[in-house]
Amino acid sequence: MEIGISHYLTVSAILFTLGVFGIFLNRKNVIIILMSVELILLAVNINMVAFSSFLNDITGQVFALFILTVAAAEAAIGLAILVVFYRNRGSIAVEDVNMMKG
Amino acid sequence: MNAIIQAIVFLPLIGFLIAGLFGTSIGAKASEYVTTGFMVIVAVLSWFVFFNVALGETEMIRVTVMRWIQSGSFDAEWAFRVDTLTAVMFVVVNTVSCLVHVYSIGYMHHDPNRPRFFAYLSLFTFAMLMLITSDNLLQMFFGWEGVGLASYLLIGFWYKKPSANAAAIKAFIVNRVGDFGFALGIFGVFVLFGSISFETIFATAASYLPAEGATEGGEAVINLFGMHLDKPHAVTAICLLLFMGAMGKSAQFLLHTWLPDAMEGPTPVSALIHAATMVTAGVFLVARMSPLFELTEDARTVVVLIGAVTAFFAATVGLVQNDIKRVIAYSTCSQLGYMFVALGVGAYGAGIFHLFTHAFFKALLFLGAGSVIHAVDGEQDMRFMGGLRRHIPWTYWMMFIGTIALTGVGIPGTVIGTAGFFSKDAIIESTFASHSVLSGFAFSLLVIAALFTSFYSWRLTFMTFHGTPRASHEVMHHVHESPQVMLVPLYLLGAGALLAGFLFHDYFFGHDYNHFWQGALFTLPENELLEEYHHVPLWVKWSPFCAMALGLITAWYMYIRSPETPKYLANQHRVLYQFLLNKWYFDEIYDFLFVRPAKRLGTFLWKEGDGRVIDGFGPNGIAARVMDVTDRVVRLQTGYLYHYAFVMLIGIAALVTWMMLGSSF
Amino acid sequence: MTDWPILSAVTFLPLAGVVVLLLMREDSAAGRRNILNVSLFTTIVTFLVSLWVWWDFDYANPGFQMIEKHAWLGTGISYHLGVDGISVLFVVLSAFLMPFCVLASWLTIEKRLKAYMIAFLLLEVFMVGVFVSLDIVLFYVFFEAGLIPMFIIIGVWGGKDRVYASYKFFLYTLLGSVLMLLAIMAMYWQAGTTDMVELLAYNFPRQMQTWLWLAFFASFAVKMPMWPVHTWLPDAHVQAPTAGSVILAGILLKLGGYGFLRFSLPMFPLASEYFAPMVFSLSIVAIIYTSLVAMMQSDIKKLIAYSSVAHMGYVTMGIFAANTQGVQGAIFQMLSHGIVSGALFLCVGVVYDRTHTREISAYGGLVNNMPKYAVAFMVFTMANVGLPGTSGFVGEITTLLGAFRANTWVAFFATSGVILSACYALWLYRRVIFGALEKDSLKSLLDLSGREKAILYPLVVLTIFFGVYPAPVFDATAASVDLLVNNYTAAVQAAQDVALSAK
Amino acid sequence: MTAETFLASLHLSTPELILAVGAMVLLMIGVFTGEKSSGLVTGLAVGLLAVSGAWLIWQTGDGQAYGGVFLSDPFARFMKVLTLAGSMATLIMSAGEARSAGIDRFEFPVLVVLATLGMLLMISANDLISVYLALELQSLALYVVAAMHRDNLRSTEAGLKYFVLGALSSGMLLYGMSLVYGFTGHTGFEAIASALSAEGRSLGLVFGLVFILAGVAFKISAVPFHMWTPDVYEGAPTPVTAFFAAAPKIAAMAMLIRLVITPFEPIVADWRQIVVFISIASMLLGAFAAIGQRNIKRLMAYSSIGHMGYALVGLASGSMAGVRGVLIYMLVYMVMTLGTFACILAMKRKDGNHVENVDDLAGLSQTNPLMATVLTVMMFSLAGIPPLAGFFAKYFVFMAAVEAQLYALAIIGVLASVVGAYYYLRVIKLMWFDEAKGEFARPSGVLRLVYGLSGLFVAAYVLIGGPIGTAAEVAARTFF
Amino acid sequence: MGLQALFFYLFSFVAVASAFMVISARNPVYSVLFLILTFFNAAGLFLLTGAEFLAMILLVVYIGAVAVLFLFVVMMLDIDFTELRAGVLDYAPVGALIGLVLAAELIIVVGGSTLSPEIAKSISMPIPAITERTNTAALGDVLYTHYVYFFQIAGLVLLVAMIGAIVLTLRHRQNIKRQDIPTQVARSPKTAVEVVKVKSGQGL
Repeated sequence: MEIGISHYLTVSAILFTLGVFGIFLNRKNVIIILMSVELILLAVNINMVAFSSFLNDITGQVFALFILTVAAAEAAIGLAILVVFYRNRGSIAVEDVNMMKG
Repeated sequence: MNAIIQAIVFLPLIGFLIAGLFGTSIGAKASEYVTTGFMVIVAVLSWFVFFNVALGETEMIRVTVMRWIQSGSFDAEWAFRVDTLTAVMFVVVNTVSCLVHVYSIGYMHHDPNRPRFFAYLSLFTFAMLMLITSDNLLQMFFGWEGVGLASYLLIGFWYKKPSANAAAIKAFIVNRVGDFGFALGIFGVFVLFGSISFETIFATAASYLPAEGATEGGEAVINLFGMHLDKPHAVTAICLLLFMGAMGKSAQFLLHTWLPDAMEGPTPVSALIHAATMVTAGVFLVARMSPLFELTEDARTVVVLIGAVTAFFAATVGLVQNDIKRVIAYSTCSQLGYMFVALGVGAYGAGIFHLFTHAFFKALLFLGAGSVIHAVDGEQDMRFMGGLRRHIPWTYWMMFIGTIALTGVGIPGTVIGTAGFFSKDAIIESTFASHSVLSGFAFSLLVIAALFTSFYSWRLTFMTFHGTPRASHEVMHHVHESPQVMLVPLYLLGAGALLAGFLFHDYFFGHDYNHFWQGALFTLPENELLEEYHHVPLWVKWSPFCAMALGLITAWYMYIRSPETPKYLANQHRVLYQFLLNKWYFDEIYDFLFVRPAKRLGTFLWKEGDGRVIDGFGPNGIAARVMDVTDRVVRLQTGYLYHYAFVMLIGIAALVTWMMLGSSF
Repeated sequence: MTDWPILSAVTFLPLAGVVVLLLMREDSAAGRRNILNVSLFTTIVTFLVSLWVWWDFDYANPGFQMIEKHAWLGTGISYHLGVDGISVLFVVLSAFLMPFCVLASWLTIEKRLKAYMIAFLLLEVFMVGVFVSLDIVLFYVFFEAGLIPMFIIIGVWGGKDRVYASYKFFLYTLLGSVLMLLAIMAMYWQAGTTDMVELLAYNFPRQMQTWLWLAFFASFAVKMPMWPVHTWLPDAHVQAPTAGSVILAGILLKLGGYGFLRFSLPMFPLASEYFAPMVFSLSIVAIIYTSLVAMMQSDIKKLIAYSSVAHMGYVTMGIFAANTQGVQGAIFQMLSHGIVSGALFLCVGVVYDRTHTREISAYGGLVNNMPKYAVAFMVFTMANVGLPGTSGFVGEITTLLGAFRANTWVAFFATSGVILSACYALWLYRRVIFGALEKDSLKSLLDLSGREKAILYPLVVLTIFFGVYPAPVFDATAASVDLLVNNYTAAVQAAQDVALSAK
Repeated sequence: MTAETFLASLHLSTPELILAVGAMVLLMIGVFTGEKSSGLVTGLAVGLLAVSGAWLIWQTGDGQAYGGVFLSDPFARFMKVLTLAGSMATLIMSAGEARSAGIDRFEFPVLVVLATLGMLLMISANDLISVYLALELQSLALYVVAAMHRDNLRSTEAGLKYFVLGALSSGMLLYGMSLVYGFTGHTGFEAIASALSAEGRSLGLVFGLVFILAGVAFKISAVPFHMWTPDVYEGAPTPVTAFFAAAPKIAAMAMLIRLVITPFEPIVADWRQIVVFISIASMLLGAFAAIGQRNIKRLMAYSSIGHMGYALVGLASGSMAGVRGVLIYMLVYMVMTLGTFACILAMKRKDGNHVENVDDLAGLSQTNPLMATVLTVMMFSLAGIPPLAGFFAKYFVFMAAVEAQLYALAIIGVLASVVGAYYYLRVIKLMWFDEAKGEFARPSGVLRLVYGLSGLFVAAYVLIGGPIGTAAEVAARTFF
Repeated sequence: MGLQALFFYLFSFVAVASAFMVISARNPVYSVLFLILTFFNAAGLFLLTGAEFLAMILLVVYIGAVAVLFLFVVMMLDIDFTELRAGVLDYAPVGALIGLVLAAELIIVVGGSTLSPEIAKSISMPIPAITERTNTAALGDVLYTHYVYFFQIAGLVLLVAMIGAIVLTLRHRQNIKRQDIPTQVARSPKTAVEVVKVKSGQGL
């Protein structure tokens, strides 16, 4: 059986879903939620690269490259905010993040 | 002539405005004199018109004043139409009104609100004149309701008395019930004839005559309450609607309940409005619409029925009443029934004639009663009177004249008789002679009613003036004859009560009929009642006389000879007595059937309908539901991050699923 | 004929007053007086200009007159003004009632007088605007804008439950109107214009007419208000300050009837014909139901408010009778009701100012010390009852006649309202005015002051004048109503012919 | 890419360049002047935005730049001017309130300028990659400013929530982009469109569309991707909230319009369903949820959710009239939002404490009639009552919906607006009907200027609406 | 089944498995480590498709920087992990259901679709043959020319990230002695040294 685009897409879909699933499975820990987001981005990148390869179009790889770049920046900001929040609150439990509701 | 007619109609209005607007500033005296002065002028002018139009050669006069409601083909103008019928009414209304004005100067002497009283009287007169001079149905309706207003105001004149207020409202509302039919009748007339002007109606009425030989069918000309009526039936329906108005105003059976209560008003008012003039408006209406009523046998049968029943019913109730004014009021009611019977059988002249004579003697009786009440310091209950004859002889004699006029004392077959004798006998005889299906029935009721009339009239006289005084000593001490200003009107009316029948009999319902009426009362060629009623059997001619005599004797026996008998009879026939005393329980029945259900329904619709259902399911209910939704939606916003993410993912999952399912179909 | 924009002038003149008021201060007695004077002056001038409009109006011309048209907002909507026989008198009525409102508020508004007057002047702009607009969007703008000042007026200067009442008023009417807005848009896309003159000439497809009619009905029925969407009115009336009630009853309610006449009947004749039985039924229910409810009220204003609903029932009935008498009667009834119910609320205001209660049971025997008041109140009560000789009668009888021509049962039931109206009105009058003066709180009441006389007497005169000589109104409306009714009949007839030939 | 085309590209993107370079200069100034420089930098940033806007209006022409990934067209210019105006207004307003809001640092204006730059790039983006990068540029800056008041728990919590959910949404956006790229082979908008028309619709691509729309919907806070909005609005420092409410919404909406109209034009039936769905959901939720709010910023959050729903009504029609409607709507919405937030910023007690409760407005009409009047005008306008601007905004979008025969959408929309009117009325009720509980300090001149001007705009839209409508029409014609 | 397929299944299985562990591990430190493992295998998948440069970047940037940053933060924030794990499964059923539905749909639709050959023909930026240009060079060719605009924006994004990180986390703590070089350099003997004459027997 030849490994086709659909295999890659399936893997990426599974990763994407795992990322999604991780968000509400880990309802207490913001860091794992951030990691789940990283998983989602990884799934996207797999998609991009796979498409790029199978279309023989480099745009996908360029896109993936930028995604990586931005994801890094995003991670930096995210962790910074997390740190600030932790300083104020002394916790990163997601359940504690509910000063505001309604 | 135009100017005279305008003067007749508008002088009372001016009087009203002067007394009403400036009454407080010019003072009571001035108000009295101005209004009364105007009325004297008007009365004199009325007689002038009467002589000119009714007795003279002048044709019908039409005076256009100005435009009123004009919408599309509907055109109602302010205009006066003076023919004999109007002229007769002129005389009746203005004479009585004038005398009542004069009388009131004395009667109301102590009342602080005299300017208002005289203003109301003049207002009433004006409205009544608008009614009788109207050239179209709508203007008549104006006068019709105008007199209703004046009646309302005058009944409630002593506004501090709750009973007076209640009576005033009752009068207005019961009248409105009649007006309801009247208004529908007007609409029907407009739809049928394309106009509400008498001129047009009368001109086209003939074409509504049932075609010779054709019994049923014919093209439907109006869809009235789901019934597709052909021309004759349409006329019948409309006449019935109009008659409903007449019933209300003339206090006929079923709509009579207001009239006895209306006696809460000052007595001159009762004399003017509730005896002589306003209540006869219904009679006037039917007479005025005689070109239509003459076409419809069916409607007239109803008129006869109602009239006869009213005559009988009111007379029965009158038998046992103790309030002096109420007795006369029921008598009025009963006499109006006579008039309607006359109209119903086709003897319009007789009906109007009775109206004419009745005005004199009934006004006389009321004013006399007023004089009595004046004398005994406001007491109206006859059980606390008696033996007044010696104290107030002039009043007594005037009342006596009124009574014999009312009971119709006279010798049949001769020209000797009081006013009531001529007119009432004419009615009874015409009824017998008529071809109405109800003629026998009506005749018997009328004769019985005549008997009762005689009984209660004499009962009134005996209880009030004869026997021993039953009033307290103090009251008796103060009893005094009324001043001349009150007595003079009584004299004049007394003269009328004695002579009106004799003088005018030939004009109204005799040899000079056609010359007198000049077509103001319409009769079909087939209607030969005018001739026929002379040829009734002798016993018929004598029957009213016998009834009158029998009533007199019974009354004499029960109230002079053996005063215990009434009490004994009352105890013996307790149910019947109570039934009559409580006026056949009409007030109670109406209260039960209409007033209380209306109030209950009103409250129910308000609290339940508006409150619970409409607001409950409408605005308030929706607001509450919105709040529920809001609560739920707001609770979604828990503040927890993962819930938020969860919602987003549910959203995306839902959208993806939707698109997938949507694509697969 | 003038070539200056007289309709714009009459519409926006009050804005000048607003500007002046904005510059004034109300913290002194003199300041208050100035504010009142400016307001009164503005409203009177506006009224005079509106009279000029009437004077300039050509009775013989059934179409629109004094047209002003300019492009507006650059998107198909135009600033298009004009009046015809149906609208011109409403302009006059609106302008006419305003000075009375100012006078009625002379002493009674103690707080925030300036804002109050500004609200009223703005209200006047919007109300007059409704009647003169010939662009349907412009119409809607004015129609809805009126809610804002009225909301504020009820809410700020109203009674105890003013918040509930103002919300109910606002949201209820808004709810009705938004559907109309959608209908307006649909009409635009169908006909390609928002110009009423063109829309009047446009034939909407039958199916569409039904929907459009319903949408417009939603708005106008609430505004009228027709049963069963009337419940906002008693609340609003009871809570509103006197002048607010006057405007509410006098003019705002008329917007619904005007809308029916301007849109429903001429633009959707087939739907109007189709729905006429429903409107008749609702009108009858309104007349009888609300009359019965009115009878049982214990609050004077509420009673009058319910009676307004009943009277508006005659209007809707007359309009959808769709014959000359019905429509002209409806217009007259609206004008007359504007004067009479306005006057009745002013009457209530007179005693409310003295005793600060509207409970009927708190009154009784006022005639003893307030005879002049009693007379004025009597005239308006009688006009409310529809006594001939008052303006109330003319409208009632003509609408009933129109209804009778359309359907006798309708007239039958509606006429029975005549009896009921007598019941509640006279009973009210009796309880308030008649009787002995027993309550201590009432004994010291003074009769009408000069200002109150200036308010009530002209209305008395007008009530009677129009009852006796309604010709000015009928003349002004005749041509336009004829055109309306003829077009309507022709459209219905044409549709029937088509249906017949299709068989 | 030749030198000429490159120069032309630079010319077309001059406003963006001004911002980019300017931001860095400001950063330098800030760094070297130290903590005290925030006022100066704010002023300069406002100037920068103004210059950029001026250039945009008078200098920039139409055309594509950088190989077609950047577009300058009337639509973009219209939206950019709006965005710049929004940013400028919020910066100006924040100037006085920065200290009490805890954002009195020179980085704030710099980040605002950078975020604005991101927005301009979003508006001009004509390629999926441009969209993504521009969006991230904007978002990252916004995450930071939301948490800017770093000692404040609510501010940091807002930042955290915004960030986490934002990252999730951009993940979804990207996933969608990857699918779209895969199934069309292109990232450029026109190329996608032509590939779509050539190949037809495939379900995978529709999935991509769904994910992309979800990502963008997050940015305009449309239901069900709105959950962050109330919390972030409430938690973020008020000037930041004002900023959030105005400029980013416009940019995101512009991006959304361009996205659905240009590349996905061939599958209009698909995206219309989604837009209709989120539009209805937003309108309803915005209306219902706002009723329960006590905090005025939160109220405004739900209000903005609802308003995005209304704007989407216009987009759902997919017609010229619809886009015009959205443009007008966004313009009016921005003015109303700015005006309202100016008033909210002015809710400062005499002791200098800001208050945020709706109830604190009680009796404002007596203590500060001008502000009360403006806020009343704003509220009525937000509720869509004529003759205020908000009505016309709604009018144009619903007009488009009716044209497209989306009757159900239109009916639900107007009904939701009635429900929505309820809570706007509550604010008015508090200001007018209730008695004053306390007085606010006299608002700063800047705030008075902003709310005065926006009040004037909203009230006088009937007079000035003509040119605005024309401009919006010109902008909308870009696509048709 | 060729070698490529073998590696594909290997990498994918490990990637998926470790991704699962990321979200289900009890200790965040494990999660980070599993995340790293996932990235490693993803890099392997990249290699299989010929995206060599990206595979390397994934290792260098992601594992080298981002993942380590995560690790750093996890360690730095002294978190009571046992407490954080409590009640994990409350929402799991619903979440799992939705996750499964989503996964099923994605796999069926996305995984089940094939690319139309027409699309492959119309692409705008074909990858040069590996024999002519290495993957890295090919990327470089377009990145600095055709995609320079994106490159610049990416730079700005990183700038924002930098400013953001600094603005949020940099604190000038009070009461901490810092080295202030200009002050030190500017010290002169006059300011640094004070000559005090001390009288004997008295002290200072």
